[in-house]
Amino acid sequence: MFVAIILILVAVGSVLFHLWSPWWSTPIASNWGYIDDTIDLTFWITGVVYILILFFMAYCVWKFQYREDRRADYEPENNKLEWGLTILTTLGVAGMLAPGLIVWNDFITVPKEATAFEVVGQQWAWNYRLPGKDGKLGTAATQNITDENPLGINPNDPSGQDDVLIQSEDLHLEVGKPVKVLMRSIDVLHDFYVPQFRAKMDMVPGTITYFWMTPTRTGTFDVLCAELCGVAHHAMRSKVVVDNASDYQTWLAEQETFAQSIAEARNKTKTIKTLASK
Amino acid sequence: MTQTAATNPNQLDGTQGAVSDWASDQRAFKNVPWGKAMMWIFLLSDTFIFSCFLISYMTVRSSTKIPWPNTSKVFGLNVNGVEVPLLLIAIMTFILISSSGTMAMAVKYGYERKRKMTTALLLLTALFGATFVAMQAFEWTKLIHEGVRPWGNPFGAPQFGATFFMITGFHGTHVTIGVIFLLIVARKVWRGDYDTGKRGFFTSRKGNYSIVEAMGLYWHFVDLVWVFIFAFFYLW
Amino acid sequence: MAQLEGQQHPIGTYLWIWGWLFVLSAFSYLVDYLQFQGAVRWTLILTFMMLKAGLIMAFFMHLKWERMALVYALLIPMFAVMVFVGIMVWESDYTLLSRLVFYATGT
Amino acid sequence: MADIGHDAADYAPPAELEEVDLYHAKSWITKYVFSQDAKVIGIQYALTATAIGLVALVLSWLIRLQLGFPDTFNFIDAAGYYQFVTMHGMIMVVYLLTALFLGGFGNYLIPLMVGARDMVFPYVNMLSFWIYFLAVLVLVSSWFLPGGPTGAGWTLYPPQAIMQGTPGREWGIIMMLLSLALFIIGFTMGGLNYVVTILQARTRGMTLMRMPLTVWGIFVATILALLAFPALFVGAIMMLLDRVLGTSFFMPHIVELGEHLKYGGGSPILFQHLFWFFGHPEVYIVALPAFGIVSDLISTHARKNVFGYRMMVWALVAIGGLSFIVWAHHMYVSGMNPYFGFFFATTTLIIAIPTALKVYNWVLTLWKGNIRLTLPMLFSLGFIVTFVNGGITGLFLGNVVVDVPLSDTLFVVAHFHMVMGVAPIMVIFGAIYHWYPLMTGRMLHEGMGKFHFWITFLGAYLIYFPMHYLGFLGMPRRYFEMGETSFVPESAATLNEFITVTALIVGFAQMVFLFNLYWSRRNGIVAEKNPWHANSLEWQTPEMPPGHGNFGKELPVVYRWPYDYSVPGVEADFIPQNVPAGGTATGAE
Ligand code: HEA
Ligand code: HEA
Ligand code: CUA
Ligand SMILES: [Cu+2]
Repeated sequence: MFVAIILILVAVGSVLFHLWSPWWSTPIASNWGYIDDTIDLTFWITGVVYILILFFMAYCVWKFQYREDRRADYEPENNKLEWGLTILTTLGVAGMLAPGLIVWNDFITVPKEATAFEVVGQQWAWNYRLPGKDGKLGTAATQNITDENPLGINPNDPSGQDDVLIQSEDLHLEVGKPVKVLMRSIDVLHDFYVPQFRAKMDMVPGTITYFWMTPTRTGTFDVLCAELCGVAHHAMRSKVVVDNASDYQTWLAEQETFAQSIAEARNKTKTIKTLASK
Repeated sequence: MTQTAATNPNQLDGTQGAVSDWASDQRAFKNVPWGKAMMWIFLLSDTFIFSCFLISYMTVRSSTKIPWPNTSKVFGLNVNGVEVPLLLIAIMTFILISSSGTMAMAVKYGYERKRKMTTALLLLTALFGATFVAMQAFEWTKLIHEGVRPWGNPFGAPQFGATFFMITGFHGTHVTIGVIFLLIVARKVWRGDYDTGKRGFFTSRKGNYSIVEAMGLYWHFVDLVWVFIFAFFYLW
Repeated sequence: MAQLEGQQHPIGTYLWIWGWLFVLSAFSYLVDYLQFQGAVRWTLILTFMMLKAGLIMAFFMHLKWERMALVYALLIPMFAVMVFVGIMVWESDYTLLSRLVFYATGT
Repeated sequence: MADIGHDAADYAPPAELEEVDLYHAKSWITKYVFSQDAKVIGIQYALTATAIGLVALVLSWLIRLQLGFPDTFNFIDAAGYYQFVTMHGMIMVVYLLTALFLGGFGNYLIPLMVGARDMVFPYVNMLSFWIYFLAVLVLVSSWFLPGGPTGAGWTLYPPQAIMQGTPGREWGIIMMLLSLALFIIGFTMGGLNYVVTILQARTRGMTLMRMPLTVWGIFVATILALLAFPALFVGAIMMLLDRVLGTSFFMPHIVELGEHLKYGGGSPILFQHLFWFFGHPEVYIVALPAFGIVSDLISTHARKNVFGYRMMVWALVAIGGLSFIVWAHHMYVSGMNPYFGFFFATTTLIIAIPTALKVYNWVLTLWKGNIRLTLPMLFSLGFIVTFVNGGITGLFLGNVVVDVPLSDTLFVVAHFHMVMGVAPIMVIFGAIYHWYPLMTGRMLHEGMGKFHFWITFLGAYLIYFPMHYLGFLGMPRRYFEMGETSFVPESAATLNEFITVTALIVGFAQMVFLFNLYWSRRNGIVAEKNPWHANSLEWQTPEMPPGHGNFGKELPVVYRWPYDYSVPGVEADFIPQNVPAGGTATGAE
């Protein structure tokens, strides 16, 4: 009796916790509402099964508790029942999997109009690179990294010269515009993760990874690193600001391009050198 | 420890036999002594080890942008001024195959209780094995002289040296261990331990001629792995 | 100790197989010596490899004469290896591609 | 008498085997230390695993203290925290659960349950334990070497694992890799024994389809281990070479803190594939023995046959087979080829079907049973609840697109603790309560056991159920502290405190359990023979605890499956496996 009650309490308590707890997905700010829908669907299907199983157990424990004068049934198997349950489960699985795969197909198919920008991770900071006026990112490689070119942009690639660099500052995006996020790391694995965007992906040194999304809501969101990358993994933060079109353009105009930053860095070393030689 | 299983005259064969064997009691592999069963399962596990090595090699090789060295040149030998590609490796391959042949015959003579013949063949196998290891050592020395290192080499992708030393090293270790055990088994056969049921020094258990067969399985496996290494590492 | 039968086969079989292994090894070697390239090379290498491996397993390791119970137990797990190989072929192509597309120099 | 996948009940073929050539220990040392008796080796494994498991338990308290009360304990810094997490995870999965289930229960139960005198190669079996012991020592030694143990996470992903920014990069990672390699070698020696004993050394009448599910679970798990550990072994060797010799298997060109390293061209993702080709089967390696054992516990204590035995066996085999082709579900967001998502999501969710079948059969075994709420039964019920809960959250993660927001959050942590950190641990406890009388001749104290059960079951549920919701919020795992964010509400901190306090209480309950183990050894009620009225062979030995060689002069002959409970028309509610049909007073029909 007691055990059965506890089992029921576990089931009911879990449901109540789900309904009343203040903790649930952070409000979404991207086009990936489908992901949330798939989660909800999975929740319903599995939740019902979970509750049913717990209630069934509770019933058994209550109804068939040991009595000296009773004997258990002897039923080695029941093929019909087992097959029936198998088929039902298969249907349940298919019901979750099919929508999931359709959304996944969307997730990995980047629309043509998406503009690409790049996130570069390093221990333990975030840098970003936006295509300049030509709308194209220049090539880059970790080998090219120097003090004046910390992102390793290919200095000989003309399309890279006007790329906009944002180092250790907030990234801005324009609301409603699909973006393809290209990700690159110069040292270890990191993971570009903005909870409100739902999407995330690891950044792997030696490869480029990507995902795409459309920000749907203006505001400032936290960027976290979601792949263990050393002692300061938890402190690897940044912010992404989703602007409306005009704010975005103003912000963009203020940013420095690759060519400018190189020139600036050269000037700096030159002055330091001249100062030192004096 | 006994190895005999009564053979059932109306045993089924083929797939049906497999089903009935697995459904039977006492042993799933009829007529297979414990030691041999253990060796087979170990080899299965070892296959996964070598597969993982080869898969890793394939992955690093085909995902690096730096060109892979031309193995046929790197492992070539200069014989009287003529560059013969892969010569050393070819010889090693033939030696290892020869050792497999002698091993197979050793097993046969073992079951026929021809102690002298078995011992001789086992020793011959060990000799081939040792030669193989020696040639491998020669090959390593040669490459090291040419500047090949685990972390880099003058010919191309640094993974070349890394995978080369790792895979051939691991295979060579297997051969070396095999040679040692061949010598031990040869000694036991020579002394007649498997006829008198003398107990092992460490395990204090009796052995018999199926141990020669288990030894043989191991040895053929080492040869088998070489077939794959030869194809994938040297010929690719 | 009870009678021990084990695997016994005529010596001729072993010698034949031995011979074949020599021949096949020579063929594999010739693939390189004659510098076949591309698809031909791969087909030849793999064919000779499989033939050699098959002979060793079937005759030297006695699998031909073992009961199927053992043979299946050994071969079925290889399926997992094949899946792993397949996935990794695909994966390394993908990695290489992304390296070629995005990186200016080296990796 | 129903014929369940076995032949006529009264048929026992002639013996194929001669008696095993037993090794007789001559001294105390060869009897208890360098013992070749599987039962002693099993207990040695269990004790070592428990000891190192306690270290991992203490580490989990430290983790929880930091997460519940950040900025409070200044003896925990970020480096220390990551070391705790890493060692906690690795020890729990490999050195505790794998070793305890396969090395401990496997050694103790396999020969007894299949009716063998010992493992087939006792000497190798002994080596297996000592190599495992060495592996544990090597692992522990990393605490005393410069730099301390590795803090790379139990997944040990390179490049991070071998670089400056990670604690333990001096010696910790080397020791970890060496220890794993040793563990694998040691395990292989034991594993070959378990498999060959089950395949080749069963007693007369013991067909595979008459084996208790415990043996089946351990058997399939051992095969998985023999085939999956190689991938980890290879990965460990290659990483060791990268770290020590400077090869570049997993290392592309890297700029570390402003400096170009000498590596180039390697593939970090390759390691992840190798790791998870091992890692996913590994999680079933710790789950399948639990599945097997719990089936037996439920059946025995509900006095009813396991429902759908045949399906249970096939499900075990199917889960084992499938587990080799789902590994990349741990890598959905790793940057691998994104098209793999379709394949691996499908295979992953397919695994849910045989698993679900097992769950149904467990609860259907309860149906119309005569359920004794003994401690093993209570723990079994606890197992079902937590396993179903954790399995279901696995379905979220397996469905590739749902995994995208949840991966690497506390949701994953909650998933695997529910399904692995609680469920199989429940089974271990149930199994210990069940077999303790066999091992020692005394029962464990019931009151302490009840206390232990309720605190552990309810406590663990209270720890991990709410944790899922922190994951939904988006809190990442492996975070030393959350710090300032705009999306985590204040209340989450309170929840974390609650979890920590509960974890400490649950931890305390384990001490009661350990005390019970110790206390009952001397003071427990003396167990009658076969106290649970079980059918399987381990209870039918002439002596209890079973002596050297397990069985008396002759090995038992098996006439039936182990689940003949409450057979209609038979007075006793159980018929041991070695009772012939109609052969004795309790015989059937
Ligand atoms: C014992 C260990 C164990 C077990 C059994 C499982 C079982 C499962 N696991 Fe879990 N898993 C882990 C241990 C385990 N896992 C660990 C340790 C990690 C993290 C590693 C790390 O990163 O550190 C992990 C991580 C993990 C991930 C990666 C998450 C990420 O990192 O992003 C995924 C993704 O697919 C996953 C899926 C599953 C699935 C689908 C199952 C299935 O097998 C579950 C099947 C069971 C059920 C489904 C319940 C019973 C079914 C019913 C009652 C019927 C109802 C069902 C339907 C209606 C369909 N697991
Ligand atoms: C079987 C595996 C297992 C078990 C039992 C546990 C038990 C516990 N774990 Fe652990 N944990 C892992 C496996 C396990 N864990 C893994 C793989 C990771 C990932 C590591 C990584 O990210 O790299 C992890 C990570 C992990 C984290 C995440 C850290 C982070 O990401 O920042 C946390 C945080 O709360 C945590 C807490 C706990 C707690 C409070 C307990 C317990 O204390 C819960 C309550 C206690 C019990 C249910 C009883 C346990 C009993 C024993 C340990 C046994 C003694 C044995 C005998 C007497 C026979 N664990
Ligand atoms: Cu960067 Cu974690
Ligand atoms: Cu998994």
